[in-house]
Amino acid sequence: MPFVAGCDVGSLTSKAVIMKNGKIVADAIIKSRARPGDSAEEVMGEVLGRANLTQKDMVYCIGTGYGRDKISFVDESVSEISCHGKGARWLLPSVETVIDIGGQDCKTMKIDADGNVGRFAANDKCASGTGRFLEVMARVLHVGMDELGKLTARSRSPITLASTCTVWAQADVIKYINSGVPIEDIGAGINTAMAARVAILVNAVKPSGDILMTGGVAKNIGVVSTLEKLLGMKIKKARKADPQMAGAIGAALLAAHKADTGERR
Amino acid sequence: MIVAGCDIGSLTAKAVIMENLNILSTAVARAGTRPADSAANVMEKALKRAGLRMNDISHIVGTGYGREQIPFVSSVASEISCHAKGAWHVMPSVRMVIDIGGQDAKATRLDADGNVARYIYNDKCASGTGRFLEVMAEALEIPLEEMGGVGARSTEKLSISNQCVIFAETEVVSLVNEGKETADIINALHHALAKRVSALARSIEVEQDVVMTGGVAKNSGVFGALSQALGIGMKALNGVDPQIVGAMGAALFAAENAGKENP
Amino acid sequence: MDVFYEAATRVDCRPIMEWKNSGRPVVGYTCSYTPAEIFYAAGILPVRLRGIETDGMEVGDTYFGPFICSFPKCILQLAGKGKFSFLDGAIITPGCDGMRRLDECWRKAGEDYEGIVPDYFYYFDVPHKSENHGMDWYLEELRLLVKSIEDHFHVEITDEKLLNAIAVFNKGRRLLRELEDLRSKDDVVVSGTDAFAAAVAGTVMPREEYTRYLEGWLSDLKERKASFSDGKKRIMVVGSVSDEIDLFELIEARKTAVVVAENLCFGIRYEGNEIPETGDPMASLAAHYLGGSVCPRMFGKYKERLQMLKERILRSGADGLIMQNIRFCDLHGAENALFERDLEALGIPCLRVEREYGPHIDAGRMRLRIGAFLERLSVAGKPAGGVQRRTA
Amino acid sequence: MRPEIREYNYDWMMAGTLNAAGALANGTKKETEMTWRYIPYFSGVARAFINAGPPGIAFLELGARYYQNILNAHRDGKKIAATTFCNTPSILYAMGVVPATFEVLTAIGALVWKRGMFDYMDYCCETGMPETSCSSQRGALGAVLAGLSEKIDFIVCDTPGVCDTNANAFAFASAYMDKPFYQLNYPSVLGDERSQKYHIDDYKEMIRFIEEQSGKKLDYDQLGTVLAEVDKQDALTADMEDMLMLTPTPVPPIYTIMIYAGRFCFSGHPEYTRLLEIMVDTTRKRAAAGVPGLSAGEEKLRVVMCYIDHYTVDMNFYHYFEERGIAHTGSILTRNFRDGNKYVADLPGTSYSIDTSSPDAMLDSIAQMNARMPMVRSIRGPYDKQGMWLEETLACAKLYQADCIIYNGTPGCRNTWGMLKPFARDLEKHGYPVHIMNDDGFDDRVESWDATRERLDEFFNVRGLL
Ligand SMILES: Nc1ncnc2c1ncn2[C@@H]1O[C@H](COP(=O)(O)OP(=O)(O)O)[C@@H](O)[C@H]1O
Ligand SMILES: Nc1ncnc2c1ncn2[C@@H]1O[C@H](COP(=O)(O)OP(=O)(O)O)[C@@H](O)[C@H]1O
Ligand code: SF4
Ligand code: SF4
Ligand code: SF4
Repeated sequence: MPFVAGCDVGSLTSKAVIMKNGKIVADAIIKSRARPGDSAEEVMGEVLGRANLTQKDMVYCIGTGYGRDKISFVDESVSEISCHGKGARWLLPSVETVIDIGGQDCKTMKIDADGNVGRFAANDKCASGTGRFLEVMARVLHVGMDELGKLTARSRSPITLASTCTVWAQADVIKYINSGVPIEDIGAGINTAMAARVAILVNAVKPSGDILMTGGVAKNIGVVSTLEKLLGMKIKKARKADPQMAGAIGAALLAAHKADTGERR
Repeated sequence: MIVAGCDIGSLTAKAVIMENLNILSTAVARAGTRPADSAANVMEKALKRAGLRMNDISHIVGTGYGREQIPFVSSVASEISCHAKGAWHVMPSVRMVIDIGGQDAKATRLDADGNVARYIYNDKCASGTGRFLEVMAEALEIPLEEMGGVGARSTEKLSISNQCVIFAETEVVSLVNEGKETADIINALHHALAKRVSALARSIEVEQDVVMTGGVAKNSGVFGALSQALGIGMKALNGVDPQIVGAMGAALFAAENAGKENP
Repeated sequence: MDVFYEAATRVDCRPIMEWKNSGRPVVGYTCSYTPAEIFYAAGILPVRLRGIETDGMEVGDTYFGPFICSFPKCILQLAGKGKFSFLDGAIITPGCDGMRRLDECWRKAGEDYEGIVPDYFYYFDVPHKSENHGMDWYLEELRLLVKSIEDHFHVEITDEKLLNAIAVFNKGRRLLRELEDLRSKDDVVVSGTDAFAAAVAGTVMPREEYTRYLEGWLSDLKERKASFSDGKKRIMVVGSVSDEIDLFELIEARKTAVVVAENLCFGIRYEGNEIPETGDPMASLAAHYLGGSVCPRMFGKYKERLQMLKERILRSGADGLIMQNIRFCDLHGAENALFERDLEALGIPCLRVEREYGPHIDAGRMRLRIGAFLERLSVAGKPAGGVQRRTA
Repeated sequence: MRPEIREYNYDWMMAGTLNAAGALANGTKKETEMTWRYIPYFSGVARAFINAGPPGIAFLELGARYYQNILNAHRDGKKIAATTFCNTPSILYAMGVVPATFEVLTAIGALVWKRGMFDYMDYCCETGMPETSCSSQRGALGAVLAGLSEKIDFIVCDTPGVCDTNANAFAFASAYMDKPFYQLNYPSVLGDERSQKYHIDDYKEMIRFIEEQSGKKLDYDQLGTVLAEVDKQDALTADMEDMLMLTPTPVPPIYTIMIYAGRFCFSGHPEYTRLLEIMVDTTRKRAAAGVPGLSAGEEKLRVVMCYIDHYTVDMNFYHYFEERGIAHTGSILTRNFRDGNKYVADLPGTSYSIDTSSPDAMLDSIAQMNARMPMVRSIRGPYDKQGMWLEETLACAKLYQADCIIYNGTPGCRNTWGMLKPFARDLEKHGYPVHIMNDDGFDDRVESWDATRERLDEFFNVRGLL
C-alpha cells in the first residue's frame, strides 16, 4: 500500500505527516527557519527518518502552508484553508465548522461531509488575531505558550485590551505590569482580546454543527474556553492527533486521494 | 551640586549623572519587567562609574515609560521635555528633535529658547518605532547593532510597504524566500521606517536644525534614510550617545530643580 | 494591447505626455461622477487620477490621518512627488470622505511642496441622491463646472461640442460593451487582466485614439480561437475602487480562473447605458452620471445595486465573486457584506477580502485567500440552485 | 455575542438602570444601598450626575424616559424611527414618532455598562459592518441588529454629504433589516441661497416620507408648539453659553454633556426645557454665590473641545477636567448656531432663526435649523472654507478664551481624520496649542483611559499649560 505525505510549512512551525491507509505512520514538527525551502527539507527529513522511509517511498506528496510554493519535493501545493478542512474532518468526522489559528493568520470555515471547504473568512485586519500576537504577549509576560493559556482559568478580573494592535496592546500590557496588576489578569485579558477577534470571524460564517479548532492556538486553553463563552457553543477536542498537525494531515489525505485516482508520479 | 536623570524606557534603562552641567557618568542597561529594578540597576551602574553613592546626588529626575515606578526620584518629567532639553543643551541651534525609541517615535519642535513648541507621536501603528527593527532583526537573525552596517552594503532597491509590524515581518520573510540579499532587505526596512517617521515630522513642519535621539539614532542606516526622507541633512549630536539624551535632559531638569530648592 | 498596458500601468504614460507636449491642457479627476465629456468638449484631456507606482506613503501620511483608505493617500503621495506635474487642473469630488479631504490635504501639501497644486483646482460637489432636487443640484454643479472651465481655460463649451463629445464617448461605450459580450461567451477569448487593462486605459487615454486601438484589438479578438476559459472558473471582481492590473494577474496566475466581469468604477461598469446624442446634453450627462447610481456612495439604493449585480452575474456566467474592499473603505466594506449574504443565499460563492491599495497590497495574503476560494469553487462545481446562466 | 447578553432586552435594561439611578436621590438610605448593589457598574456615573445636583437628577430621569418612550412606542400605537444625533428629533415629536438615536444610545451604553458597548459593537461587525466604521453607531446598531431592542419601523438619516461612515451605518441597517430609508443630504457649502433652498426641498421630502411611514399628516399647530418650545430651549442654551464664557465659569464640565444630550434626545419637548431651566437656575445660583464650576475650586485652564467628548465608563473624562481645574467650555456638540448667539457673530450666514408666523416659515425654520445641527454644519465642507470647522473653532476659542484646543473623536471618523493634521497645524499657527486624542470616544479598548490620561497630562505639562 502506498505511502503519502503532507508537508505544512507555516510561518512559525513546519509540520510533516506520512500516512498510509488513512492512518498516520509518522509525524514531525519543527520551528520554521528563515527560508521555507530549508524548513521543508528539515521537517520532511525528520519524519522520513522516524518512519524509516525515503522520499522515493512517497507515492504522492502535497505541500501547504505559508511557504508551500517553495517546497521542492512536493507534487502539488494546496492552500492551507483546504488542507485544514480535510484534516479537521479526519480528526473529527462530525465537524462542520473549523477554526484554524496559526502563526500569522486566522481562518474560519464551513466544511461539507467530505471535508471540502464552503464559506470561509480570514482575518485581514490586524495581527492581533494571530498566534504571533500571543507569542509576543507571552514574551512580554515572561511566560511560556502553554502557561499563557492556563492563566485565564486563574483570573478573577481580566483586563480589557485594545484588540486592534499587537504592538500597541503590548504597550498597554507593559503599563499593566508596571502598575502591579496580577499576571493572570493580564494573561486572561490577552486571551480574551484574541478570542473576541476570532469570535467575530467565526460568526461571520454562521457556525453550525460541531466546531473544531486546528492550528497551534488550539492548544491555548484560555483562548478556547473564552471563545466558547463568547460563541455560546462548545468547541470539540480532537483526540486522534495534535490539532496543530491538521494542515499537514489534510495535505496527506489529499495526496492519498490523488494517489488513489491514479495520479502518481 | 551633583544631579542625575534616570530614563526607564520600554527596552532600555538609562542613567546620567551630572555636575555643573558636565556629565560625570552614563549607563545603559536592558530594562526588565519591573521598572523599579531596572532603575536601581542602571543607577547603580552609573554611580559606580562615577565613583559615587546615592547620597551624593542631590536631585534625581525620572522620565520614560516607567518613570512613575522609580522609587528614588525627586520628580518626574515627560520624555518629550527631556529629549528636547537634552538635545538643546548639546546643540542650542536645534529646532526639531526626532526621538525614536523602542515603543514610539516622536517629533518635537523647539523654539529658540529650547521650549517645546509642538510635538507629535507616531500614529496608532508601531511600524515607525524601534520595535519594528527589533522584530525584523530577530526574523533575519542578525544583531540590532549590526543592522546599520549591513544595510550600508545594499545594492538592490527593495521596498517594504506593509504598515503593520507583524505583517511586515511576513513580507520580510517572503523577500528572504525570494532569495533577496539580507543587506537589501535591511536597507529597505530602514527606508520604510524613515518614511513613516518623516511623515510624522513633516506634519508638524520641519525646521532646521534637526537632530535624532533615542536608541534607533545609533542605527546609521536609519539616520541616513531619515535625512533623505526629510530632504534635510540631520545633525549629529557630537560626542553624545543619542540613547542617553532623554536621561541627560532629566538630569538637566534635576539641576534646575535643585537650583530652585537651594539657591 | 501594449498601448493599453502602458496606459494602465504608468502614471505619465505616452498618450498623456504626447497630448501634453502638443500644448493642450490635461485635467485630472478622482471619481467616476465627473463627466469626462465636458473636458473633451473643451479640448482638454480628462485623466482619471490614480495611485499606482507609489513606493512609500510619507507624503500621504503627512496630511491624511492614519485611518484613511490608501487610495487617496497614494494620489496625494504621487502629487507630492511631482508625478502629476503634467496636470493643468484637478477636480476633487466628494466621492467618499477620504477622497473629498484630498481637497484640503492636497492644497495644504502645496504649502510645503512647491508647484504641486495645479493652477486649476476645483471642488465639484456631487450630491448623494439623484431624485428631484438632487438632480437639480448636480445639473447646476455641471453648469458651474462648465463656466469655470470656460473662464479658466478661455474656451467655449457649446451644446454642439458636448453632443459631439458624447458621441465620441458613446462609441467607446459600445466597444466596451462588445468586449463585455465577448467575455460573457462560453469560450472566453480574452484574459480578464487584458480586458481590465483595456478598460483602465480608457480612463486616461485621449478618447479618439483609445477607441481606435480598442476597435482594432476587438476585431483581433473576434478572430481569436484560443479559449481562456477552458476548465477554468469564471470570476467577477467587485468592490472598492481598483485600477490594479496586478490584482487581476494574481487571480489569473494559477491558470484555474478567468475574470469575466467586474463591477468596479475603473472597469466596465457604465457599459450599456449610452448617452443620448441629441437633446439637452447637460441633462443627459446628469442623468447618466448621477442617475447611474452604481456605487454605494448613493445611500439607500442597495436593492437596485443587488439587482444589477445579479443581472451581471447571469450575463457573464460568473461562478463566483471576489469582493474586495480597501481598508477603511466602509462603503464598499459594508455593501460587500450585504452582497455576500444575499448572493450566498442564492448559492453563488463569494469571497470577501479587505486589503491595502495597489502597491501596498499584501500579495501573499491575497494569494492564499484567492487560492482557497478557487479550490472551493473547483469542488463545488456549478452552484447548486444558483443562478442558471442565460445562454448567450 | 455572549449568550447571556442575548437574554436581555437592551432598551429595558437601560431604562431600568437609569430609572433606578434617577430614583436614588429621593430614596431612603436603605433603598439607596439596595440600588447601588443593583447597578454596580453604573454607580460611578450615577453618582457623578447625582452629585451634579438637581440638573443631574433631572437628566437621569430624562434618560430613563427616553428609553421608556422607545419601549412603549408600539403599545401606544407610535412608530419608532432610527436616526442620527444631528437630525433634530423635534420634527419627529411634532409628528408623533418616537426617535431612537444611535449615537446617543451608544454613548449612554458606554457610560452605563462595565463592558461598555463592546458586545454590541462586535456583534455589528459579525453582521458585516466594517470594524473600521464609527463606533458611535456600531454600538446601538448592534443591539438593534441582534433583535435586542424594540423593533424600529423606519430610518431617517441626515449625514450623507457630511459623514460617510455615519450615513453608511444607517444605509446598512436599512438594507440589512429591509426597513424604509430616507436620507437628508447636505451640500458642501453653507449659507448661500442655493444650499438654503436645497435644505428646504430636501426637508420637505423627508416630511413626506415620515407622513407616509407614520400614516399621519404633519399637523402645523403641533409643529408650531414644538418650535415655540425649541425657541425657549435655544434661549436657555444661550444663557448657559454665556455663563460658560465667564472666567471662572460656574458651569461644571458635566453640564456640557447634559446640554447636548438633552437636545439630541428631546429637542422641542417640554421635558428638555425643564432640564435647561433647572440647569440655568442652578448655574445662576452658583454664579451668584461664587461657587466655581470646578470641584478643584480654582480654574487653571480653559479648553475648547473642537470635536466630541470622551464617553467611557465612569465619566472619567469629566472628572479629570474637574480635578485638574480645567474648564470645559463645550464641544462642537454643545452649540446650536441660532441667530443672535455670540459666537455666530464671526460666522455670518451660517446660523438659523425661528419664525412661527406661517406654515412655510415654520418649515423653513426647522429645515435651516436642522442643516446647522452639530457636524452637519461645520464639517460638511473643506475645513478652511467660510464658516466651516476652522473658523468656527477659532471663533469659539476666542470667545470662550480658551488656552488650548483638544480633539477627540473615533478612529471611525474618516471625515475629521482626513483633515485633522492640516487642521491642527492651522490652529497652532493661530497660536493655540492643540492636542489630538488618539482614543475612541466610545470604545476604551482602543486606548485605555490610563493611556489617554497620561497623554493629556503630558500635553498640559509639556506645553506649559498646567
Ligand atoms: N503548546 C502551545 N500552547 C498554546 N499555544 C501554542 C502552543 N504551541 C503553539 N501555540 C500557538 O500556535 C501558534 C503557531 O501555530 P501554527 O499552527 O504552528 O502556525 P503556522 O502554521 O503559521 O506556523 C503560535 O503562534 C502559538 O500562539
Ligand atoms: N546599538 C544599536 N544599534 C542600532 N539600534 C539600536 C542600538 N541600540 C538600540 N537600538 C534601537 O533602539 C531601540 C531602543 O531605543 P531606546 O531609546 O533605548 O528605547 P526606549 O527608551 O523605549 O527603551 C531599539 O528598539 C533598537 O531598534
Ligand atoms: S495596529 Fe499594530 S498589529 Fe495592527 S497593523 Fe498596526 S502594528 Fe500591526
Ligand atoms: S467607488 Fe464610487 S465614490 Fe469611490 S471613486 Fe469610485 S465612483 Fe467614486
Ligand atoms: S463625523 Fe465621525 S463621530 Fe461624527 S457621526 Fe460621523 S463618524 Fe461619527
